[in-house]
Amino acid sequence: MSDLVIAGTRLASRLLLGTGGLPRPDLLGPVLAAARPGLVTVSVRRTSSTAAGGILSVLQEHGVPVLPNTAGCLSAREAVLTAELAREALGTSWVKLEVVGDETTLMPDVVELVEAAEELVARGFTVLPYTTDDPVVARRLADAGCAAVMPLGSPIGSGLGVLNPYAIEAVVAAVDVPVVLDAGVGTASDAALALELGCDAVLAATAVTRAADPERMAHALRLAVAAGTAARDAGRIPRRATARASSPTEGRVTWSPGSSC
Amino acid sequence: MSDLVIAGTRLASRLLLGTGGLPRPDLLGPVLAAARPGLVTVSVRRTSSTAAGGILSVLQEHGVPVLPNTAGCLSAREAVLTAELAREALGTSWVKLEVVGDETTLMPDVVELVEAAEELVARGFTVLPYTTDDPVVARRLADAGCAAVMPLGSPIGSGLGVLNPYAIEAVVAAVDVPVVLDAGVGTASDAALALELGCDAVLAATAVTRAADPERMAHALRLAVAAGTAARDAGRIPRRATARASSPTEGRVTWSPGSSC
Amino acid sequence: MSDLVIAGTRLASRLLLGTGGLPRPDLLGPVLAAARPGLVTVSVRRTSSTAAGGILSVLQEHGVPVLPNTAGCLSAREAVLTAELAREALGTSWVKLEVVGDETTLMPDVVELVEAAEELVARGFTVLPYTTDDPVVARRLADAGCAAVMPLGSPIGSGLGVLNPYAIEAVVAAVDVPVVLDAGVGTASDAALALELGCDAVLAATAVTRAADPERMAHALRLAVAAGTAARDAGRIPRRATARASSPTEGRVTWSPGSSC
Amino acid sequence: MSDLVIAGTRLASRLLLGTGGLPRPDLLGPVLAAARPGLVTVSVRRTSSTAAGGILSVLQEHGVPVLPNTAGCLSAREAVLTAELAREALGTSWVKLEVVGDETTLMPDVVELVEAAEELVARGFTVLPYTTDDPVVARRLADAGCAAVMPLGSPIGSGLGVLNPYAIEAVVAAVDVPVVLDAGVGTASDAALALELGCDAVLAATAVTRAADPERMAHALRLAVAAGTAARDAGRIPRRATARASSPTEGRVTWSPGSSC
Amino acid sequence: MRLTLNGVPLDVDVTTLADLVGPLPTGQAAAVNLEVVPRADHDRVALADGDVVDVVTAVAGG
Amino acid sequence: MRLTLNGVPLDVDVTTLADLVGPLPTGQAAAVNLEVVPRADHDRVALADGDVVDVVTAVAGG
Amino acid sequence: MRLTLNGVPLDVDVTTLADLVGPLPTGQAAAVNLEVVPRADHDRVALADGDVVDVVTAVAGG
Amino acid sequence: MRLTLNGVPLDVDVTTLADLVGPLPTGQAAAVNLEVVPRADHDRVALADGDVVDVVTAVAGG
Repeated sequence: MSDLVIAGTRLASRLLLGTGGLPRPDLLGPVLAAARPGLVTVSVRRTSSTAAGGILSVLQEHGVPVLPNTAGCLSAREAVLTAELAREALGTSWVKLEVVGDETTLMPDVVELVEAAEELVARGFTVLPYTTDDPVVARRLADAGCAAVMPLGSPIGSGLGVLNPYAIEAVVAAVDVPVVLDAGVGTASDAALALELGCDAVLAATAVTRAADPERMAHALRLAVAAGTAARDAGRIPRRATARASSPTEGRVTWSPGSSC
Repeated sequence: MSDLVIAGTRLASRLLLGTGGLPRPDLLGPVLAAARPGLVTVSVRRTSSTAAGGILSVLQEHGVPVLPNTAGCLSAREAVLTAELAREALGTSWVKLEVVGDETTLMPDVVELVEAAEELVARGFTVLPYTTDDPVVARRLADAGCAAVMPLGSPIGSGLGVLNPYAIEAVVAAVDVPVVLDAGVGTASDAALALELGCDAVLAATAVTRAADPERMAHALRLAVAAGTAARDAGRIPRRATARASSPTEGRVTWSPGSSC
Repeated sequence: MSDLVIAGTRLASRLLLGTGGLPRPDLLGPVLAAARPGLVTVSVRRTSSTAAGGILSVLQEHGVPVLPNTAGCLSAREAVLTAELAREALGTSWVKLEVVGDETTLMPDVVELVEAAEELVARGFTVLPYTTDDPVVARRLADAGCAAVMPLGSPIGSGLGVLNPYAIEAVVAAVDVPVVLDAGVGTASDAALALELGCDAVLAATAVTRAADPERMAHALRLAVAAGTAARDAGRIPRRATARASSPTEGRVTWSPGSSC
Repeated sequence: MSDLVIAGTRLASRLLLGTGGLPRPDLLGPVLAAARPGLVTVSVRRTSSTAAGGILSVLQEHGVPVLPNTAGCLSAREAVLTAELAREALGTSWVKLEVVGDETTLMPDVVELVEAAEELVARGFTVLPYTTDDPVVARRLADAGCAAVMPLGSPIGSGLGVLNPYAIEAVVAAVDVPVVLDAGVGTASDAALALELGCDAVLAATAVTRAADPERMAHALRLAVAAGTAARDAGRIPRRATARASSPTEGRVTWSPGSSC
Repeated sequence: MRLTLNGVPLDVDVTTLADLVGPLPTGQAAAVNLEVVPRADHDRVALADGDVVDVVTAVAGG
Repeated sequence: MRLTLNGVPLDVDVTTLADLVGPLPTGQAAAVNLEVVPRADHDRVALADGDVVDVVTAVAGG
Repeated sequence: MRLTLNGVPLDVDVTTLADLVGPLPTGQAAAVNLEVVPRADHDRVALADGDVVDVVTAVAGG
Repeated sequence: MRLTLNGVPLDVDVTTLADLVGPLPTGQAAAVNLEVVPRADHDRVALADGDVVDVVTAVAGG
């Protein structure tokens, strides 16, 4: 697989990283070094909030492009405002668009999402929407001009992996823009599976930041994304309901059928 | 995770490789270079058979230790004979013990398997038995002195991955010797999952040799085994039925509750 | 569980039936007798089409209420027209609202679906929308005044069952109106599972009409829906990772620990 | 499907019931009335133990044949003794043979199991062994003269259902005697699935006795077994990766392609 | 008058919808130019040249 | 005579198994030294000092 | 002048947005009444009594 | 002498196993009547009429 290109920009990796949830801010540097992500998401919050800032210098130091998100927004209107704040603050028109429809499951509200995507594209943003695993919505987002679509594997922070591989494959089949599996990755095999299903990249946040050893998990996911990419390119064997011998069936030395065995 | 040690021997990798099924013998070298396996299995067959020989020099060239198998044997007696032939031919007392009980599923016959394992241990072999995902049988094999146990994820050559992760975890819990997932691996995520479930290594054959691009799949599995190992060591997040935000929930800029949003 | 009530109407069964796909029209009567469904869907088509008509008299004979659908509609506008045709033709304001967004997967277009639902509710219809397994969309539909929501288990006619049980449970938790699992049921266990996950009813079409023996499968699904309903009401045992004996552990007759056993 | 016949005896139902674990002994009668099982297992224990006795009169009252088990036995020798005690006490030569190999998972020890089965068959017992989901062991048991085989779906009392449907299908394919899914059933859909996979019957114990409402769960499982049996006989639709319309695709009334839709 | 009935061009000499489609049995409905016409209005709705008429019936489906 | 009955040491003065356990109801069985004794033999089997006797009954299980 | 800054009521004597928030470092942005004000306009945008001002910064998230 | 070599009947005039199979390269082994004969004994093991000889080699597998 050649490099991942989103909106004409070549990314250094098919692993994207969220930064929220690290137990200590000083872990971010080692995590970035281990993950070598293609993009790193940040949020924008009031300077007076308790949210940890000072993150940009660390990102710059590691040469990782920043992708602001609109996490927490409950309407298209809020998301557009947040995207505008992020563009002004960070000097990038890229945005990971999130419009949450349910504060328990943190599932996207796809109706507001499509509306926000259309508005942001019209305003010149490069929009990467966090969406459901619905291929029809994914195509709507792609048709609206989104630069990629980011379907969820399972709810944010759940670590349940890809609950519906069939749906993720349908999303991949439905759009021509890159597909980034977002949300739900819990461990390496989840990330590898996403690539094998046809996703172009994986975004992990909680899986890394809340792992017992975030740096090591960052490394694990980097390897897993590379493994999944290579496996997909290698053309896996078909699944078979019956066994197939991997050793020669002829030429064994044994008692002849007639002998007492 | 420290290096894998079986019967006191430190292996160079947690990926073991079977060699049967390559479309062209000259692919073996590149596959070994890409996989860098800790052990490579071979079969012993009559010199007059059509099975591809000349394999040893390639293995030596890549410095990979050989692990003869008893593939195709249908009884303990046959397996012991085959192991003795292999020991004489290859100068190693290590043997991957296979006793097949069903020519359709190629599932092990565990009754004959335990008997063969006991006999081979008594004859001084280092025995690595291919077995089912039954923890009680696994413990019997370990108690019989086997150096490792090799439960199947799914039938040989099926590419169905780990059909019963619960059982594999039970095998891991049941024995003190290394557990090598054998049979059923189809792609990278299967291999990573095996390590995450607690296996100490993975053996792949068909997944590599019959992939569209064996060399690339060999590389993919090497990465996947490393990814699964690192992920297991990193301590994954627990699975949760509900979502958990990865971005700060405070400090968003938005309309006040009273305003018309 | 008490009877299923939708929009104030008590239904005779938690099994709803689609009628398309029967190999012979005369099978409909026996199928209805075996299924005893609470509602039966029909489509409206031009009288000149080759679609099998004459269905209403059979439904009347079996005393089953009819639920016209808007199958095949690709936009809200088409669905509203079709619903109006159905209301006029059949004298019922109930409609199973379908707006297809993708002719390969036949997945709903949820954006058009919500729009159509709002319009039909405004026009006085009792709307039962066929939707995805997205809890946020389900809540939007309920908030729009739909009388029930009908999430898919898997694509129409696929027989893949409930691909994402987690999502179906989330839909059930998200809305106060009845939840009818629609699409994807292939066999009895799928239907029972839907009820156990909290659905209030199951709609089956292809599973019955294209089974080798539609009448028997109709009977099977009727039993399965009853089984799933009873099981849910009975309060199943929790899933446990470890075993728990179901026979007394004390009082066995055996050799004492010290004896040679 | 015709009636279930084991060892020449026609059973009244494909649901078999274990009796251990009821919160109150007086629930047994209502549970039997709701389940109408084909066989009911009991254990034999010292009269001085605290285990609840007085069970036989209830079974007789409901006309249910008794099937003594050897639950808790850890060796072939113990199991044979227990079977002999049961035969003498209950006047039946039928025995559900259990030889446990691991007190955590309560998994069978198949090596001892096969040995015990051979001995009991030689002693004239009608042997129904509780075994793993290993088709090769199942065939050994059938070859040893067992009247049925009873593979586990998942560990006793776990309620995890059928962890490896592939393996259960392999067991069904491997033997000519009836296959009874034993252990692991948690709810109705599990029981229906077992029948659909080709099992001839299901044994449930904990699923019923420890449900919040045992009587209702007994009823649910009776319906589920009937549903699964009928569904299997009905010949389910094949699983398809793509959708297939269940409503006519021709004859819809809509705007012509050229009009502004 | 030139009409389209269920997608098929037609040259007929009718005045109202009822003239064209007659009394519809239960389970059928008619639309003119993709607007449903209630049964009671069939003999009050005049057809015009170029009108598109559709008549539908309930069929097995769904 | 010193016996063990269902795991409990016992000092009793009996001759046969029947003396010790009496007539067993349906659903029960007895074993001496872990050998089952058929009901019909209970009054023919003499007990000896040190014998281990067990009496079992059917209980809910499985 | 009474303002709200990041949700907190404030009584200050300022004329422009720049007066209130000073030069913002990279990674920060300001909005007045929920309209983003480009950095270059901070000293041209006059604040009025009752205005709602927000200043945001990039933080770990997502 | 009539032998079977790798399953094929053979009429040859040899005395020892070594006569028949020659020096085996690494990776090969020989058995007579399904008993493995160590390499060092090949020239000490006499063959008899009817003996079954097998020579195996390592091949790709597993």
